[in-house]
Amino acid sequence: MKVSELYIKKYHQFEDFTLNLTYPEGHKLAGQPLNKVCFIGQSGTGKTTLLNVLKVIILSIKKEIQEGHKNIMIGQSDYGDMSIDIFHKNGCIKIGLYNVHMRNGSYYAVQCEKDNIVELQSEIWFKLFNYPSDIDLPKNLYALRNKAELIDNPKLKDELIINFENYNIGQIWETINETVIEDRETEIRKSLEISRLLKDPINSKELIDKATNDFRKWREETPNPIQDLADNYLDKIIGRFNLKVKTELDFEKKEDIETIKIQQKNGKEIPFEALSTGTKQVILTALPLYGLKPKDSIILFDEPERSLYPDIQTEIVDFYTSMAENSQFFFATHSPLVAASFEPWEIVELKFNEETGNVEQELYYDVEKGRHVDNYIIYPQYLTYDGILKRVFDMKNEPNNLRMNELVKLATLESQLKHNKLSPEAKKEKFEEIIKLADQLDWDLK
Amino acid sequence: MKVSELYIKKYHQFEDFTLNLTYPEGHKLAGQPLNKVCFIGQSGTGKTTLLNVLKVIILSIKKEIQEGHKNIMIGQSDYGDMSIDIFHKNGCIKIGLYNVHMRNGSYYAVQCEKDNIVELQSEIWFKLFNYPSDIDLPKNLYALRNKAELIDNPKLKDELIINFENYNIGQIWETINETVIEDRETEIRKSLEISRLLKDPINSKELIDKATNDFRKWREETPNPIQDLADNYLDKIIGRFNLKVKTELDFEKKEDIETIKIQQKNGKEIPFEALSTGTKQVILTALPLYGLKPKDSIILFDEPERSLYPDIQTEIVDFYTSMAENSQFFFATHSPLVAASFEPWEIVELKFNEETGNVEQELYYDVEKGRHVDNYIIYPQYLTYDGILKRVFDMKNEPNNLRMNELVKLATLESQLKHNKLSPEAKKEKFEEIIKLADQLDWDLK
Amino acid sequence: MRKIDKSKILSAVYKKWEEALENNQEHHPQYTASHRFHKDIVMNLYHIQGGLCAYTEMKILASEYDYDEANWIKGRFKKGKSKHLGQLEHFDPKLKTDYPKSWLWDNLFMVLNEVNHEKADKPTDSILKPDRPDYDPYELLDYDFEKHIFFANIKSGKLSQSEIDRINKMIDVLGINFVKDWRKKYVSERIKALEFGIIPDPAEEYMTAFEITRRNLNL
Amino acid sequence: MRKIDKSKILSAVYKKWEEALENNQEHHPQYTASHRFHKDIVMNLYHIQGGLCAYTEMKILASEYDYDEANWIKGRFKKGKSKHLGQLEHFDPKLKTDYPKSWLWDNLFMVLNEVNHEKADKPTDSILKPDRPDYDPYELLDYDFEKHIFFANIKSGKLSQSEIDRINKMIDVLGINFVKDWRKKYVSERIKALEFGIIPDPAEEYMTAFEITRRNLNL
Repeated sequence: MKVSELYIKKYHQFEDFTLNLTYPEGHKLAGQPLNKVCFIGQSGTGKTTLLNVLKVIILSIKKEIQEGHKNIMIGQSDYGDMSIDIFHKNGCIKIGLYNVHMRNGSYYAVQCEKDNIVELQSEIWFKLFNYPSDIDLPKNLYALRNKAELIDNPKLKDELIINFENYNIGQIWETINETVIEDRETEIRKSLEISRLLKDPINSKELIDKATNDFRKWREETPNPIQDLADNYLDKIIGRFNLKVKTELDFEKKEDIETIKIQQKNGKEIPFEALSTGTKQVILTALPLYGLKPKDSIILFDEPERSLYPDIQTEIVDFYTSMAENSQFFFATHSPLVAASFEPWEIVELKFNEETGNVEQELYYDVEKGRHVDNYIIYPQYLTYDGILKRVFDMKNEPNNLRMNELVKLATLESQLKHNKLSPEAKKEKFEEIIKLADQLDWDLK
Repeated sequence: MKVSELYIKKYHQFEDFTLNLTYPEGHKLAGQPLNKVCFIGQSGTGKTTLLNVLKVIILSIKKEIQEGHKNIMIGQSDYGDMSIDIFHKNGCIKIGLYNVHMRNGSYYAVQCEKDNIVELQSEIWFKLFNYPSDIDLPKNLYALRNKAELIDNPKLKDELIINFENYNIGQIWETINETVIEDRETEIRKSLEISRLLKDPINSKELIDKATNDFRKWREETPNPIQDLADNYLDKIIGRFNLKVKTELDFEKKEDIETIKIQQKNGKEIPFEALSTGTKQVILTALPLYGLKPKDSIILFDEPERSLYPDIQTEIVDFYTSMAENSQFFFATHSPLVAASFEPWEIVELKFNEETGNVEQELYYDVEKGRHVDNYIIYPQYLTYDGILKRVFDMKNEPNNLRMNELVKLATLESQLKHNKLSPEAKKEKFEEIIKLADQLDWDLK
Repeated sequence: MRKIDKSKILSAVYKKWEEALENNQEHHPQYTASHRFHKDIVMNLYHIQGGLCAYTEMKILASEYDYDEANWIKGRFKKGKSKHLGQLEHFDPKLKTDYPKSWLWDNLFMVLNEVNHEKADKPTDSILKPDRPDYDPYELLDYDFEKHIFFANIKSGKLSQSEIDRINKMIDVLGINFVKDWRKKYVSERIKALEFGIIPDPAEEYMTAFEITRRNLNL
Repeated sequence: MRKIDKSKILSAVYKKWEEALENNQEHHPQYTASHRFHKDIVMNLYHIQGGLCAYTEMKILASEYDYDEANWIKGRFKKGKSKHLGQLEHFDPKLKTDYPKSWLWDNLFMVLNEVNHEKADKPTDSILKPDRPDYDPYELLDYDFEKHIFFANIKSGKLSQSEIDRINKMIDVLGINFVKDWRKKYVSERIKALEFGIIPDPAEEYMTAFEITRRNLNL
C-alpha cells in the first residue's frame, strides 16, 4: 500500500494543507501513488514535520489495529486533525486522526472514512521504516555483541515498525550477520567432513568423488549471503570509497567467522571503527533494507545526503529504492544532487507565504493548464548543477560574488583584443591572458 | 597563534604527509599561516582524521604545559610521530608527538624543536574549539535548567578547550543567557524604582526627571546584550529562515525573563523545540563563538553544512569566521557551496593514490612553476556551481544522465528548423517546441 | 540601464514641498518608508521608469494600470498599495544617511529589492547615473551576449582606461549584472527569433541589452 | 568519431592465430585481460587509433613512443606496460559474452574506461562502427558547437528519420558525448583562435568535432 494524499487541518505552519501524492495526468502511472517523494524547502518550512506527521498517523493506525481501541487518545493531540489516503489493492481509503467530541468527553482518535480499520487490516498492512536525520551511528560494531541489550534483540524480521529513533541501527547488523555466520559454519563443517574422508585411506575414490561433488553442488545451489550482499548491494556504492566487502572466508581465528568485514580494494582490511562517517552511514542505513527486504512498505528518510561526497549523493536515492519492492519512499533533503534523482511531480517544494506566515507547496506545473505532465515547467533530472541550484533551490547568481567581477574583466579583455589595434605579439599575449582567465572561470570560449 | 604546517609520519592512510598551511608567494600574506582551511575529499580520505590529529596534538600540548610532564605517554600511541609548526608573535616553532626510546623504556611524548614548551606558554597560548560532525543538539533548552549537570557547569569563559564531543552545547546557551537575564533583571529593577517614585505624590518633579534621565542614560550607555546578539549575529543568518531574535522585553510571567526567544518575522513566537534542525544548529553553533568571543584561537569544524539549505551554506563560513578575531579555522566539508568560500590555497583536497593506497594532497597549482598565486589553476570562488562540482569535486557530466538525451533532442530540433524546408506555421511550431525544451533544460538559446 | 527623463512630475504636492526645502536650504526630515510622500514618489518613479528597475531594467511592477496618470488627483497619488519587487533607492547613499537631502528628487530611483540591498552604502560615481542629461548607454556600455553581462564600451574607442575602470566599478555597484540569468533568457529568445527570421513582439524589459546585441550582431 | 582503418597489422602472431580460429570455425577461448595476446591487440589498436579513444577521440595514451612500430619484434609487442586510460572494448557485446568470437579483430577497439563501463552490454547497431568501409563521420554526424555534442546530421538531408533515430541512439550507446566538457574546452579554444586570425597547431584530439565546426562556421 501507498499514500496518495496527505491532509493537515492545522499544525504549526501548515493550515488546510493538502498534498496530492499521485502521478499526474499523462503519466503512465497517472492517478497511482508516487513511488518516491522528495521534500525540499528552506529550513523551518517543515520537511521533517511532514515526515513526522506521516509517521504519527501510521503509528496510530498500527496501534488502533493491534489493540482494537476506538476513540482513544493516541499520541499528542496538538497535531490536530490530519489524514492520509491509503491506496491499496482493493481501492483507496481515507484514514486520519481527528478530534472527536462525544457525550462522555473529547478524544483524539483514529478514524476511517467508512469502515472499521481492524477489518481492513489484511488489505492495508505494511511495514514502516523511519530514518531520522540524527541516526546514532555506533562507533564500533564488534563491541555490540557483548552488550546486554542484545539479549532482548527483537526479531526485527517480524516487526512492523522499524524506527531508528528507537532501534540502535547496529542491531540490524547482528541480524544479518546471523545468516552469514550460519553459511560460514556450514562451509567449514562440510570442508571438515571432506578432509576427514580424505584423511582415511580406507575410503574409496568413488566415495570421495561423491562427497566432493556434493560439496560443489551445495555451494553452487546455496547462494553465499556475503557474496550477494557484496555483489548486489554494498560493493556498488562503497566501491566509490575504494572499499569492498570481504567475501573470501579466511579462517585464522574464530573471530574471522563472526562478522562482515570491509577491506580496501587492494585487500587491506579496515576495522569498522576506522571507517569514515559517510561510509558507516551508507553501510548501516542500507543493511536494514538489504536484510529485511521491505515489500509494500513505507520508508521515511530524513537528510540521506549526510556526510556523503557529491558523487554518492547523486546515486543514493536509486541505491535505496532498488532495495525495496513495491514500496513508497519519502525523502527530505537540502541536497541539489539528491533532488536530481526525482521526476518533477515527485518533488514537494515547501515555501513560506510571507503574507499568511503559513507554508505552501510551490507547484511545478502551470496551474491554469492543469496537473498534466505536459504542463510541468521544472525538470530537475534535465538540469545542470547550476540549473538545479537556481531553478529548484532558488539560488541567486553564483556561489561567490567574485565571479561577476572576473567575468567583466574577461569581457573587457576580449573586447580589447577585438577592437583595439594591437601588434601580433600584443595580440597573442592578450589572447593568452584571456585563455588563462577563462580557464579559472571555467568559461568556455565560444 | 596559528598552525603553519602539519606533518604526519605514518597514521592510517597518511604516510610522510606534509601540509603547507601558509599563504603562497605573491599573496599579500605570503608565508603567514592561512586564516581558514577547508578539507575536502571523498569519504574515507581522512578529512575528519586531520581534524582529529590537530585536536590530539593541541590537547597534548595543553596537557604538557599544564601538568609539566616530560616524556609521558599522552593519548593513544597509534597516531605515530606527528607535528605542527606553530606560528606565533615571536617566530615559528615545531611541536610534536614522538615515540621516544630511552634507557628506561619507550614513551610517546610531546617534544618541542629546541625549547622547553612550558617556557613558551605565554607566547603560544590559545583556545581550541572543536565542533564534531555529530554534535548532539538538545531538543529542548528550557529543560536544561533543571538538570543536575548544570550545577557543575564550568566557567566556560576560562576554559582553554571547548570540545563539543564532551560539552553539551546547550550549556553555552545558559552561559550567554546569564548576561541577558542580568540585563533584564536590571531593567525591571530600574523600571520598578521609577514607578515607585511616580506612585508617591511627595516626590518632586525634579527627582522624577532625574530618575528618568538616569534610566535613559543607563539604557543608552549599557548595550543591551540581546540587541547586540540579534543585530550583529543571529538575525543576519536566521532572517533567511523567516525568523528573528525577540529583543523586546515583554513581561507577562517570570519565564519570560529566563531565556532568549526566537520569533517569526511577523512576531509569532516559536518555541525552541519547534525550530528546525538547521535553525537549531546555526543558533547553537554560533552562540559559543558569540558568547566566548574567541581570539587567537584554533577552531575545528566538521561538516558545517549539515541540515542547512544551500543559500545558508554559501554564507556560513563568513558567518562563523566573522565571530573570531585573529583565529584560524579548519573546516571539513562535502559541500560545494561551502568550498566556494575559500581561496585556492585555503583548500586541501585529499585523494587516494591508487598505487600506494595512501592519501595525498591534490595540488591546485602548477608544481613545475612553483607555489605562487599566479600558478594556481583552480579558483573555487570564481566558479559556477557546475564548475565547482566538476573541477573541484571531480563530478563527471551532469547530475542525471537524462539531460544528455534531451540535449541531443534539442540539437536535432534546432537543426531541423534550420535545414528542413518548413512552412511558416510548422516553423513557428518547431520553434515553440524548441523554446519549451530549452526552458526545461535551462539551456540558453544563443 | 536606460536613460531616464525625470521631468514628468505627477506628484506635484511632494515636488513643491521638496523644492521649498531646497530653496530655503532646510534639512530634510529623516528618511522613512512611512513618510506621507513616500508612495507618491514611488509611483511617480514607476510611471517614469515604466515599471522597470532603474538600473537592471527588470520588470518589478506587474501592472501598468497601477501607475496610470488617472491615479493622481490634485498632485497626489490616490490608489492603494501595488504589488512590486522594488525599493526606493538613493543613488548617492551619503545624501540618505546624513539626511540633509533624504528626499531629493534627483537622487531617487525605484530599483529591484536585492539590487538596493547589495548596493547598500557603497560610494557612487555619477558617470553612470541614468538621469544625467548627457548619459548615453550606447556610448558608455557594451553587452556581452555570451556572458550576458554589461561592461564598459571599448569598441567605440572613445573612453579612456580610467573611464573604463570607473564604469566597470559602477556596473558592479549598481548591480546591473545581478539579473543576468533572467536577462539571458529574455534577450536570447528574442535574438534567436530574429535569427530565424521571426519578428518578436517589442521588448518589455532589458531593452538596452537587446538593442546593443541587435546592433552588435547586425540583425 | 573518426574513421578507423584496421588493416595495418603489427601483432602478426595474434592475427595469424585469430584467422586460424576463424578459418577452422573454432570457438575462441574465453576473454580475459591476462591472455597472452591481450597486450599485442591493445598496442596494435593504439597504433592504429593514434592513442585516441575510438569513439570519443579523447587522448587516452599519453606517449606516442609507446606504440611506435619499433616496439614490435617478429609480430609480437615487446615493450612493457603503458600508462593509459583505456579498455579493450567489444563493439558488439554479444560476441564477447557468449564467447564464440571474443578475440575477433573486427570487433575490438580501445576506448576510454568510463565509456566502456557505461556501454556495458547494450546492444549495438553497426550504422556507427568506425571501421565500416563506408563509414563517413561527416555524412552521418553533425556537431553542435553550442552544446558541444554530436547528433545525427540533418543538414545534408540524406538521412531518413529512422536513420537519424538509430544514429542518435548509437551516439548515446557509444558514449560519444561523454567527454563533452573536455572536448568543449579543447575545440572552443582552437575555434576562438581561428576567429581571431591565429592559426592553431594541428588538433591532437577531437579532430572530427573541430573539423565539422570549422566547416559549419566557414572558417
